[in-house]
Amino acid sequence: MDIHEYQAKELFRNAGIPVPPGEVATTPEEAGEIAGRLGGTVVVKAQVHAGGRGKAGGVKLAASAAEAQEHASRILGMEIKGLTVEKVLVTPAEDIASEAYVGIVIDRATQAALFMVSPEGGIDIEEVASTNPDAIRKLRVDPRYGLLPHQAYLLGSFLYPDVKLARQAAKVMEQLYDAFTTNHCSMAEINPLIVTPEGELKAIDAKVSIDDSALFQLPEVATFRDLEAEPESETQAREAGLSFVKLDGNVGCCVNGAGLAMATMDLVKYYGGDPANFLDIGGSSNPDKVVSALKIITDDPNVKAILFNIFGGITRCDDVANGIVEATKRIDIRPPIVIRLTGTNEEEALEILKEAGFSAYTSMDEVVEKAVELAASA
Amino acid sequence: MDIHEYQAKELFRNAGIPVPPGEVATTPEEAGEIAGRLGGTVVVKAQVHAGGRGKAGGVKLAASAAEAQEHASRILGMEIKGLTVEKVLVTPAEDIASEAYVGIVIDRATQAALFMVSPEGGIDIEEVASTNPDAIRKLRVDPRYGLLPHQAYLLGSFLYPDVKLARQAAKVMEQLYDAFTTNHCSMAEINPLIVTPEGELKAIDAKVSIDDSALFQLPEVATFRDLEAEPESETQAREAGLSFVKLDGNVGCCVNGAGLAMATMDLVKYYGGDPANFLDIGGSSNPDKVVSALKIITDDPNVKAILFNIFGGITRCDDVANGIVEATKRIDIRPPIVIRLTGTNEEEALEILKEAGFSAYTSMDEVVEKAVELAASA
Amino acid sequence: MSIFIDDSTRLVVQGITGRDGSFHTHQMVAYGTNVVAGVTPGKGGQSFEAEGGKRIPIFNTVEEAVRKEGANASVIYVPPAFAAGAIVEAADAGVAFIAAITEGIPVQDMTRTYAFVKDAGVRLLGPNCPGLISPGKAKVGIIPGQITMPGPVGVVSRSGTLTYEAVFQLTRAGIGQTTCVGIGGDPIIGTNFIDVLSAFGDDPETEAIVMIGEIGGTDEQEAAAWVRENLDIPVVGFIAGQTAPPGRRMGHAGAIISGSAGTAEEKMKVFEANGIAVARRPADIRSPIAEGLGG
Amino acid sequence: MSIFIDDSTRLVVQGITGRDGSFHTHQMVAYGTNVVAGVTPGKGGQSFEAEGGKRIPIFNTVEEAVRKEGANASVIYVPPAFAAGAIVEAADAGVAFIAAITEGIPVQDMTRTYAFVKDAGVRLLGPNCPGLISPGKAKVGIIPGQITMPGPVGVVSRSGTLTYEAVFQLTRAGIGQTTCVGIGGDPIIGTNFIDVLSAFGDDPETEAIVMIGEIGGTDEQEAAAWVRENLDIPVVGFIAGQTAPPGRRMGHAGAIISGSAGTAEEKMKVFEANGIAVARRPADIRSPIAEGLGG
Repeated sequence: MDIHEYQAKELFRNAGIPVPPGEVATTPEEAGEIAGRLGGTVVVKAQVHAGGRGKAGGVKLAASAAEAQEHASRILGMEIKGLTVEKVLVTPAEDIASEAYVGIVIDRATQAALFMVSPEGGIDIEEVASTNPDAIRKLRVDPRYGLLPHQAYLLGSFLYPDVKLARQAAKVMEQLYDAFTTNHCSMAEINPLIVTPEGELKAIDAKVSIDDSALFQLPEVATFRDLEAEPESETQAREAGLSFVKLDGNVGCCVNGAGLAMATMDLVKYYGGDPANFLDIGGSSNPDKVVSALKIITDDPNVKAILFNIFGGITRCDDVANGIVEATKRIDIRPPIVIRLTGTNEEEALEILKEAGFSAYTSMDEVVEKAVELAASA
Repeated sequence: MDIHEYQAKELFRNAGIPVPPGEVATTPEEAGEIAGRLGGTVVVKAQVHAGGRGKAGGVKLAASAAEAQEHASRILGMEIKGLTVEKVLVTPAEDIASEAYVGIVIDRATQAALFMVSPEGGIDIEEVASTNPDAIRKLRVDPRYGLLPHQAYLLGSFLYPDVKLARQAAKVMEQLYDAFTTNHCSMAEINPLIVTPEGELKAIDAKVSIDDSALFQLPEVATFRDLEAEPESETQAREAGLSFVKLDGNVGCCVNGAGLAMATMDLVKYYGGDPANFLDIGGSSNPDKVVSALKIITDDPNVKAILFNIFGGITRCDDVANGIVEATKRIDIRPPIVIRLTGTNEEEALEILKEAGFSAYTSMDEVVEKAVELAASA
Repeated sequence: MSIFIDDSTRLVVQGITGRDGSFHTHQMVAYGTNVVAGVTPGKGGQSFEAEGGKRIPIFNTVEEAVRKEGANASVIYVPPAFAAGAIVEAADAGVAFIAAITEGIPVQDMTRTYAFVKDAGVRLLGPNCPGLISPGKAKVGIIPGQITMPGPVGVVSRSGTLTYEAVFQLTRAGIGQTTCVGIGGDPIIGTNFIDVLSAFGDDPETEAIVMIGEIGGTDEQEAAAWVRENLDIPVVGFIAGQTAPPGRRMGHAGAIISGSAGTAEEKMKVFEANGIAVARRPADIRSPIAEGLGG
Repeated sequence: MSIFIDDSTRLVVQGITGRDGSFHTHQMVAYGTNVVAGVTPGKGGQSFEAEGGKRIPIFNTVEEAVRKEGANASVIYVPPAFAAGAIVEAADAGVAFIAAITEGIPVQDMTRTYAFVKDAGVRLLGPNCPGLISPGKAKVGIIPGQITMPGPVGVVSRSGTLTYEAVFQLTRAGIGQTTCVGIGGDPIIGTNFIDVLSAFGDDPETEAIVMIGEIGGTDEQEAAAWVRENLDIPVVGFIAGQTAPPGRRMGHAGAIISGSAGTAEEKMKVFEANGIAVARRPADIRSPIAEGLGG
């Protein structure tokens, strides 16, 4: 789960990281008031789950409260990479002597948390990695020992030759690692970490992703989810326990298993169609989930055909068949449905579908081809 | 550093371990008052750094405040294994359904904390270990992972076949391990851990030793040191930064290095004498330490001869020589002093001693033989 | 032959009394897997009656299952909040092989758990995986037995049902399997492609390999380079997620294209560069395998 | 030959600017040890002038000392509160050998530190030890060089000054040493008797061994059993603390008789039972060694 900059800064602040003050506004007036309270020059920053906010015009300096309000009125409602800006963060503008990058990710290759730091801050770290890899220092944190003090110092001293700054930075590393573990982050980034002309470190921008699987242990962080930042269909899907990603095509897909769901989408494309979504109904499915899934797919006006691809394992085919039949009773399903079912309790499922007037395929290629054809001719 | 039962119980209580209430009294009247406040039958327990308090008559049940006061008046001032009882703990008597033993030590062989638990509680665990080793379960705690939940449960279930009790006990294991690590214990013991007739676990007795080397990080625990529980000479020695143990012989020993100090004591015995003390002046010695050492040794009326055995390494022989000369100026040293010095700055030292009228040996055997002879003829 | 599990596997089921655990214990017993014990804390002393009347003793701890029933492998169906602890418990109790089926274990819990398992010298498969099956010998996990058949092909996959699809394609084409292994879709897993490929390489009966990857990470790329250096049997690869958008998690916690890394296109390119035949759709797995087997 | 250190040792001194660190750096340089760097956090960029005018660069981190000066061994003189961290830092920076001289490191800090060092595959000597000396080649630590001479005897001891005494006895009798090693007096130490005995056993030039133990623990007992099984050169043993009372810590954190275990009497008995000649006093070490060397 991605969270907003102002939320990430709250987590960082809790861990002791020096973060400038700041407040969130949802109206231009509020933004102006906050700027007035803060005094001096402020920055008005769009809060959206997307990079490149600056280039898109979502980050503006304002010398007065009036100017802040003016900027906010332009930024609020703006679209950045398809996402509408609903909130802005108003925070004091800082004088910057130098900018650095500090980030931690879960690294799959080394099966651990991995620090990446660079004295070249404020820009995209992937770009630095490709153009000037020597400007990045990586450090794997052994989960058995955590971040050790000398390691924090090594990272700090890679950013700043000056011992005093290196020690301050080492402390920030420890605090960031603390925030990273406490909040089960999959990614936590300070970019840039600045040095002020007075020689103080400050985290000016913050980016954090939280491991969805850990949210059950983190009730406060779970409230950070911004329902306005995602399509309503994804919110509904999550609440129904479905794994769903909205796409732009016209073939609605309902599959069990993430790998098979991706392969089904790929096959839709292979046969010249376009998938309308990724949807995994999960392992231990029950008929209610299938009803929810069908409802979400049907709500998408683009969908011209619905394709079920079920390979029963944990998932019982009869559960899915019952769900389909139940859904057709409860909701008005406009597009045609084609079904492929095989595996656990396949016979029972075919019986149920037959009674309800559905037929079913056993080959994945056949059912996908059929769905693409139906969508194209709709 | 050994601490008293009531202090150990305070550490346990802080870690959440169920410990019955109780207060410490230094007078019989106080003990009576506490018993009155607690109500019901109480136990009056001598607080000394020694085992076998029960057998020595230092633990008594009292059915009333008056009886508690009476017991306290007999226990306070009592000698147990050479130690005078200055305090008693007054605590409610508990009904006991069963008794178990739970302990953790730092185990040198496995270089880690080691749990030992036994359903045979209330008695000496060394005895159980020799008579019925199968009644003890040991578990090494990997310092990289700490005590893992399933390990705590394995220990708990070794004590109690009943799952509910085993889970309660597992919690106590985790709390005890927490107390053990937080307070840098070298040993922490609950003996007995009882089950009440109502099925509740309680820690009835507590024994803890703290790692002296960690006291600098533990200011509160450091105040637990009971100066009355150790000879005054040892208190003085500690404050002077000396490592000192009082013994009963008449040859005072002043040595640099613990191993050499022990070997010197052994050699005194070998030549028919008896060492009055173990004393290591430490590595980076300075003349002041030598003065303190000589003062402490001289204060012991048993001492008939004083023996220096210095092998210079970090310790500079001239520092020691200066200390000896300085001491003879500042304090009146009754017994004869014999000196062996060799190693770093030996020549300078011999010069200093010569000027002050001392001569010195270079052989350890010679100096020890001489000291024993002087002590015997005094 | 087979890899990781076979006739000598003595399995303990952690979470045997749960919904999934009990269902799949029946399935595993029915398939012929030697399930010797179950573990559900608090239910020790009870027993689990499998189909056919076999009574499987239930213990409170894995240690007891190992001590009393000689369990040497474990399969884990316990809920995510307790699954990392269950893995550690099994590793500490001395089983040699653990398959963790549970989905949704917090990733940071897995980093510590993986370190523990590695220190203990135990092989962990998963988590968030379907387990594995050595057709005709044993199955551990949830792969449906009826879609498999014994034969010369090793199958390894990051996915669950997509693995079934691939195996189903093989079986329908009359091509059997030595072992089918689902390594799981999480970012931190105990056994990666190379571990399984290496085991297949050491198995004289495995004559060809099907390898099913997906978007996210670089495990497939590293495996491809390893294949080129170390294997001389034919390998066919498939990558799911060719149409997945970047930056979105596609169900599996590990199935996400980060920045420009981990796309299906990139992985397929690396496969081809390292001599792995790329199937564009699941059905295309069959013919290169049949060819590779000299069919 | 020698064990652990020799002419190829490139030493970094951690805590080089402290009282003990600077004193002993002078001594080590004077002895001929190749001290290539010092570390004092915050003093990087400065240098340390050893007697004879040699300038030793000071760094903020051990990593720099390894990277820039090729340090492959470290000796630690930093205060107890920072010493465990210094050990871990050195191990992480990739030196192969660490001698920790510092006394008073909290024991529980050492349990984690020892685990780290072991995971890193690094040899740690100490803490709370005098270090070691390979006469004529190098000394690392605080053993006075002038009391040693090159020769065929390996010396290993839990003590500091008592080691000097033993070495002094040998040297005065004209018996030289391959290496003299003080393993330290703490309960948790990186290198125990068996580690050193094993290294001496592998050293073709070590023809006899002196082993100096003390009360507390069972390290000597285990070493004695190991000697019987693994060594065919003569070993002479001495145990300090024959007159120590039980339950009292005799200076060293590890020198304490717990209950009835770890007495000098017990250890001497086990020595004798395993063919180790027992010296009753330090001076008695000489003749069995001289005999053992066929003198």
